[in-house]
Amino acid sequence: MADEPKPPQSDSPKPEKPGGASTPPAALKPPAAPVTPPAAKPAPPPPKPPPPVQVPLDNELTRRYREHFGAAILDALEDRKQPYLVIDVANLSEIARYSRDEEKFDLLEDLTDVDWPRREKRFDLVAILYSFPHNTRLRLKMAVAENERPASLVELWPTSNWLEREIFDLFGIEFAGHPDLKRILLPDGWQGHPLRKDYDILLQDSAWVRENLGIESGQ
Amino acid sequence: MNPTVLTILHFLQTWWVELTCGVVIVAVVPLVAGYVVLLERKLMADMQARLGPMRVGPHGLLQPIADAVKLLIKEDIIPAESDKFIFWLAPVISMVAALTSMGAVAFGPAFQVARDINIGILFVLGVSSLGFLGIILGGWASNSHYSILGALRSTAQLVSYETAGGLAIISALLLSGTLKISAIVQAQYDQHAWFIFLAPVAGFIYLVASIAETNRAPFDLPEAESELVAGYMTEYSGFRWALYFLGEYANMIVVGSIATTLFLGGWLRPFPNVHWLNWLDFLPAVIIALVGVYCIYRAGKQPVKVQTGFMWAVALGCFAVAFVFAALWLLHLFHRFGVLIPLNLDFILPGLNGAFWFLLKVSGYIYVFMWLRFTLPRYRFDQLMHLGWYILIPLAIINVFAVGISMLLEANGVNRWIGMVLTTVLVLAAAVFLVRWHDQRTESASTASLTPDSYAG
Amino acid sequence: MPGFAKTSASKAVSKKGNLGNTLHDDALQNNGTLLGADELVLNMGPQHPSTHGVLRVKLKLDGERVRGTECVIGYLHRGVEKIAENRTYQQFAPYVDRMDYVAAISNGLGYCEAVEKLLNVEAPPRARVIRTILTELQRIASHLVWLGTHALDIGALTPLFYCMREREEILKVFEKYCGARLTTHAFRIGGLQYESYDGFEKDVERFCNDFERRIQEYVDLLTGNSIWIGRTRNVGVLNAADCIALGASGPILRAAGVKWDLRKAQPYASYDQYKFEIPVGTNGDTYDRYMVRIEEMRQSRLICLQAIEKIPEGAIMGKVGKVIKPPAGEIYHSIEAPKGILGYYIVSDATTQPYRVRVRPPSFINLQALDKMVRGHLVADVVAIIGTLDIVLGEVDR
Amino acid sequence: MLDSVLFYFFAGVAVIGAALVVTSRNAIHSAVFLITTLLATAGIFLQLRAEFLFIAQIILYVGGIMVLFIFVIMLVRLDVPLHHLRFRMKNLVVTVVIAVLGAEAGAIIYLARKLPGQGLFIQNMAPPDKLAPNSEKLAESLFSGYLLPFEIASVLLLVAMVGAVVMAKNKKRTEEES
Repeated sequence: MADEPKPPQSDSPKPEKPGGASTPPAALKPPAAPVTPPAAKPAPPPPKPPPPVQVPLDNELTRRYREHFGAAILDALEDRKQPYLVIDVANLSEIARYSRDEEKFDLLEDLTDVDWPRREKRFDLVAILYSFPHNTRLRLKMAVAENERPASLVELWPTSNWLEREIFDLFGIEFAGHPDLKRILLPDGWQGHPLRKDYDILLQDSAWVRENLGIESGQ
Repeated sequence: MNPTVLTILHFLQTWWVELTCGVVIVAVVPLVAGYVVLLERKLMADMQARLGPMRVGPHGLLQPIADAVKLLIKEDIIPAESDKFIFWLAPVISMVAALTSMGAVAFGPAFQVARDINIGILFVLGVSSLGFLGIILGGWASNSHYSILGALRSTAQLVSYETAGGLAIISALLLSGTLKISAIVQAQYDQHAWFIFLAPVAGFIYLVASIAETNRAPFDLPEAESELVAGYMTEYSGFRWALYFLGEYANMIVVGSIATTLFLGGWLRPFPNVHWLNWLDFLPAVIIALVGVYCIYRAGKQPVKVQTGFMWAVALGCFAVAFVFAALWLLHLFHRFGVLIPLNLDFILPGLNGAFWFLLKVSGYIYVFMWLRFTLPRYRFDQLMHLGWYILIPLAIINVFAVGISMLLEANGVNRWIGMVLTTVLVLAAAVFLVRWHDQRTESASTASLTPDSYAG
Repeated sequence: MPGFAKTSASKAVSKKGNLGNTLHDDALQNNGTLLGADELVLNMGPQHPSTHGVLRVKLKLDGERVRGTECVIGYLHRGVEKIAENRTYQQFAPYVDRMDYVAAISNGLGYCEAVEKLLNVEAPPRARVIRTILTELQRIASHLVWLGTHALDIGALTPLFYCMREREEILKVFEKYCGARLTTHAFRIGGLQYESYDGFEKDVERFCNDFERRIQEYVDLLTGNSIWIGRTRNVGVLNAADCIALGASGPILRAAGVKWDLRKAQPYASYDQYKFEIPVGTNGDTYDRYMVRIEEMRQSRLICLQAIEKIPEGAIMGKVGKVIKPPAGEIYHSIEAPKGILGYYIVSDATTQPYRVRVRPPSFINLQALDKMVRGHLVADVVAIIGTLDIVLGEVDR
Repeated sequence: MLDSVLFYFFAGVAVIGAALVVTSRNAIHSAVFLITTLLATAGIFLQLRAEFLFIAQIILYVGGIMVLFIFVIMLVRLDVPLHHLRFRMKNLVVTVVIAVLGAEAGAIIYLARKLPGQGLFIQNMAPPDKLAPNSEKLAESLFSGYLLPFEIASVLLLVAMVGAVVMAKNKKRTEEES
């Protein structure tokens, strides 16, 4: 535990800048971070080339992770000076345990999800870890298919209990080994998962609303 | 004349004071309770940097009436699954008990319903404690978890604190040697001291116990709104709720009266035996007249005509009352100058004066209640029980012994005040010891992460 | 008298389930004993005076002792994260004010800074200092609301009104600055929309000078009060390890003895320019959390005083276009909101609307610690512990 | 006249209340009727100018014991087990009890018929306002003439109280151990 505040420093760890100036073309990006938006919004060509926002990362930390987990670390990237690892969801619990115990990322700051419906594995599960001793953050990012059941992190971090319930509620990802996986923000009998991209903002479970609230529409 | 009418007239002639007092208690106490509520809200507002009720009447003076009307015309809701008979009965019990117990309270040397009742103080205590039946039954009949928890807390609290309060009263009774209310006051006159000075610890214990018995903060757990919504009153509304409420405030007046009678010298004015302070007898008239003068002073500053008129009315009322109070003095003056007025008011006027002092002391006592309520946070239930059983009850028992010892010392020729100070110091030392011991106990209990059972005892 | 007979007879037939029955039938079925211990399930909320909004807690009680809890939340769920995906970056900014509505400015700061990071721009120094001042005032206001309601929950009526009196002064400053008091939308992406008004520094300074005395009033009323100590010491203890495991942050974490504050650890706005202390507790109980928050108000006051001394001149808006279209990518930015770590995870797909906005709400995550904190305590402590968590249901449910 | 009106009122309330206590099915209602009966009895005591008995009745029975009764009834549902415990020979037992009680009452009335001013009709009742206040006398007799029985009774109660506390403590301890 950080007894003393770390001296002020910038928001991210000090990873070595990638030595080569060779910025990879956007097309080479891993599937985890597609640059072409799946939504049907063709990005108009920007006036000047956008800054290279995602660059491969190769520092001590990522090397250690690669050493330990080899192929399970699919990629290590840095986006706006914030590092993240793209990992295989099958190895989630081992990597999380290693992060907590060996790398001292002792706080699971957040666990959330992003929906990319056009992708083969449509969900990006994102765990944001913070290390009190090193005052650094690390994101673990993993692609999850619609019927895949990632391992629950409740054993490691009790805080992920409600976070996983929220993801289950709003995205419909089931976590294997969660003690009490049920809806948290929406009522128990609700149909659908609102934060999926195919759930329109005007859509709602009208049957539920009619039945339980006695009104035609909640809008 | 018809013999029946004669009998009735004779009856009225003998009992008119008692009857008037009874009518006053039944008719006026609810109104007084309403104004006690207004006063409480005003005091609370003053302590909390705001104004309080200002809308109904000048400075909200008609607020209690508006509240009463609102409560009367409110829909009367009886929960579907409740026990309707008990639900109906419970608030009535509370109210009736509080008002009946007032019957034996002496509001001055002349004003008392049950005047020569030999066990007056016991009657007041016993009957006022019947009000708890209303609380328990009401909590049970509402068929709601909050209500029943409130009722359970209330019962446990009553059982605990009546013991301590009763033992504190015994200290005062030892000093007075009688249970008759007028005799208790007379004893304080004869002994040249209010009993609060002869048994200060007992007075303090009674203060704490009476706050707990009337469910006032910081002991207002049966109706703690942040925990149990409204406790036993949760399911009550409208006039039934008002009955509970009035019962509660009437109870405050009752415990204030008991404390005044036992510890604060009843209707005696300050220093009743010191003759050069006899001018204090005119103080009631002067004070009331001053209130009237203040009303006139404020009347000019009222923004609305109606309010100015109201202030004038209040002022005139004050002057009228002051005149009645001053009548004794004026009568004496007239006597001195040879004007004889064929009115024998010697009986009534000391009574009025006494009633003034009595009510002043009761108000002071209730003011302390309110002051504590706005200042202190609320106890937790186990802390309340611990305070009652581990500290107050042992202390009250010790205090009974101490008062007895000081009386023995006095009987054996030791100066009374020396004996009193000695025993009080001993009792206070015992109190310090008890508090220390209890603190250590709870400390060790909480480190063992198992706090003792809250209903222990 | 005849009424008695009638009612009792009809009652004998019609009375089925009064409370006693419902309580004790279970016991009879379970262990067949008359005096068997039963568990009572008490439903607190969503309409309850001290759940601070529409929180519903199911308490499993043994007597008055809590054996377990379950929080039911979502009554105020408005789908803020979904709304974000259908608004432009600027359009979404007012929505964040509606999450933690007693600390709207902090929410706005977090969001604006996150989007600025996503755009790779920085607000100019003047804007950052003014942001800091307003955010610290907001922290004081938020803590004042907490203190007042927490004290009220524990039965002290009066501090609430004193706290509201001081908060009023802060809200007046907000109103003068941006016209709104509660949901202010005070900041814009890239800086500020409004210059500080004339006399802004003077107002803040006057408030800060008065405030030291005011804090002393609360301290006099509560800190040494033995009932207050009795109600809060050793109540709802959460040690440092539990805090971190449960993700509890902010004053809760600091009360457990962890000297950690994002304003120091990873400074944002202009916090690196000011000197202030991080107050910490030792036991992690309710009393420590109270002390930490009181001290935080003092420190916030010091920050404000330092900041108004030198507000740099210059522009208040950075180089941000009318249309905000961040390059594709993602950002996570978190600030130290009054209630704990407030994080924004924003994914951009290079359009004018965010692809995904995730808010890490401190109240939501802190609330999760409730179960751990109340077990074994009494019902009255549940109220105290909900109060000490300082939750805002608008943020819990979003 | 007023005295007999009051007496018959109190006595009637007491009898009706007592009847309702045994006939009402709901334990809480029984308790309420019992309170009514006790209060009516207290009223009779007061009429007899036994003011200490009157207040003792109110404080101890109504204010103390009945509050505890209701407390227990609220916590422990008595109706349910009582239905199970209905015993078979109740008619026989009831008949025997009524017969014995009736015989006793008859015998008392018969034996008292010769005493002056007693018996079925009350004659020569002492004028109530002539009776001296008797709380002091009660205290005197309790603390002088009947001191030993009084002390024995109080010690007995103390033992009972200690016993109850010990039993409760033991139960708690075994629960904690298990």
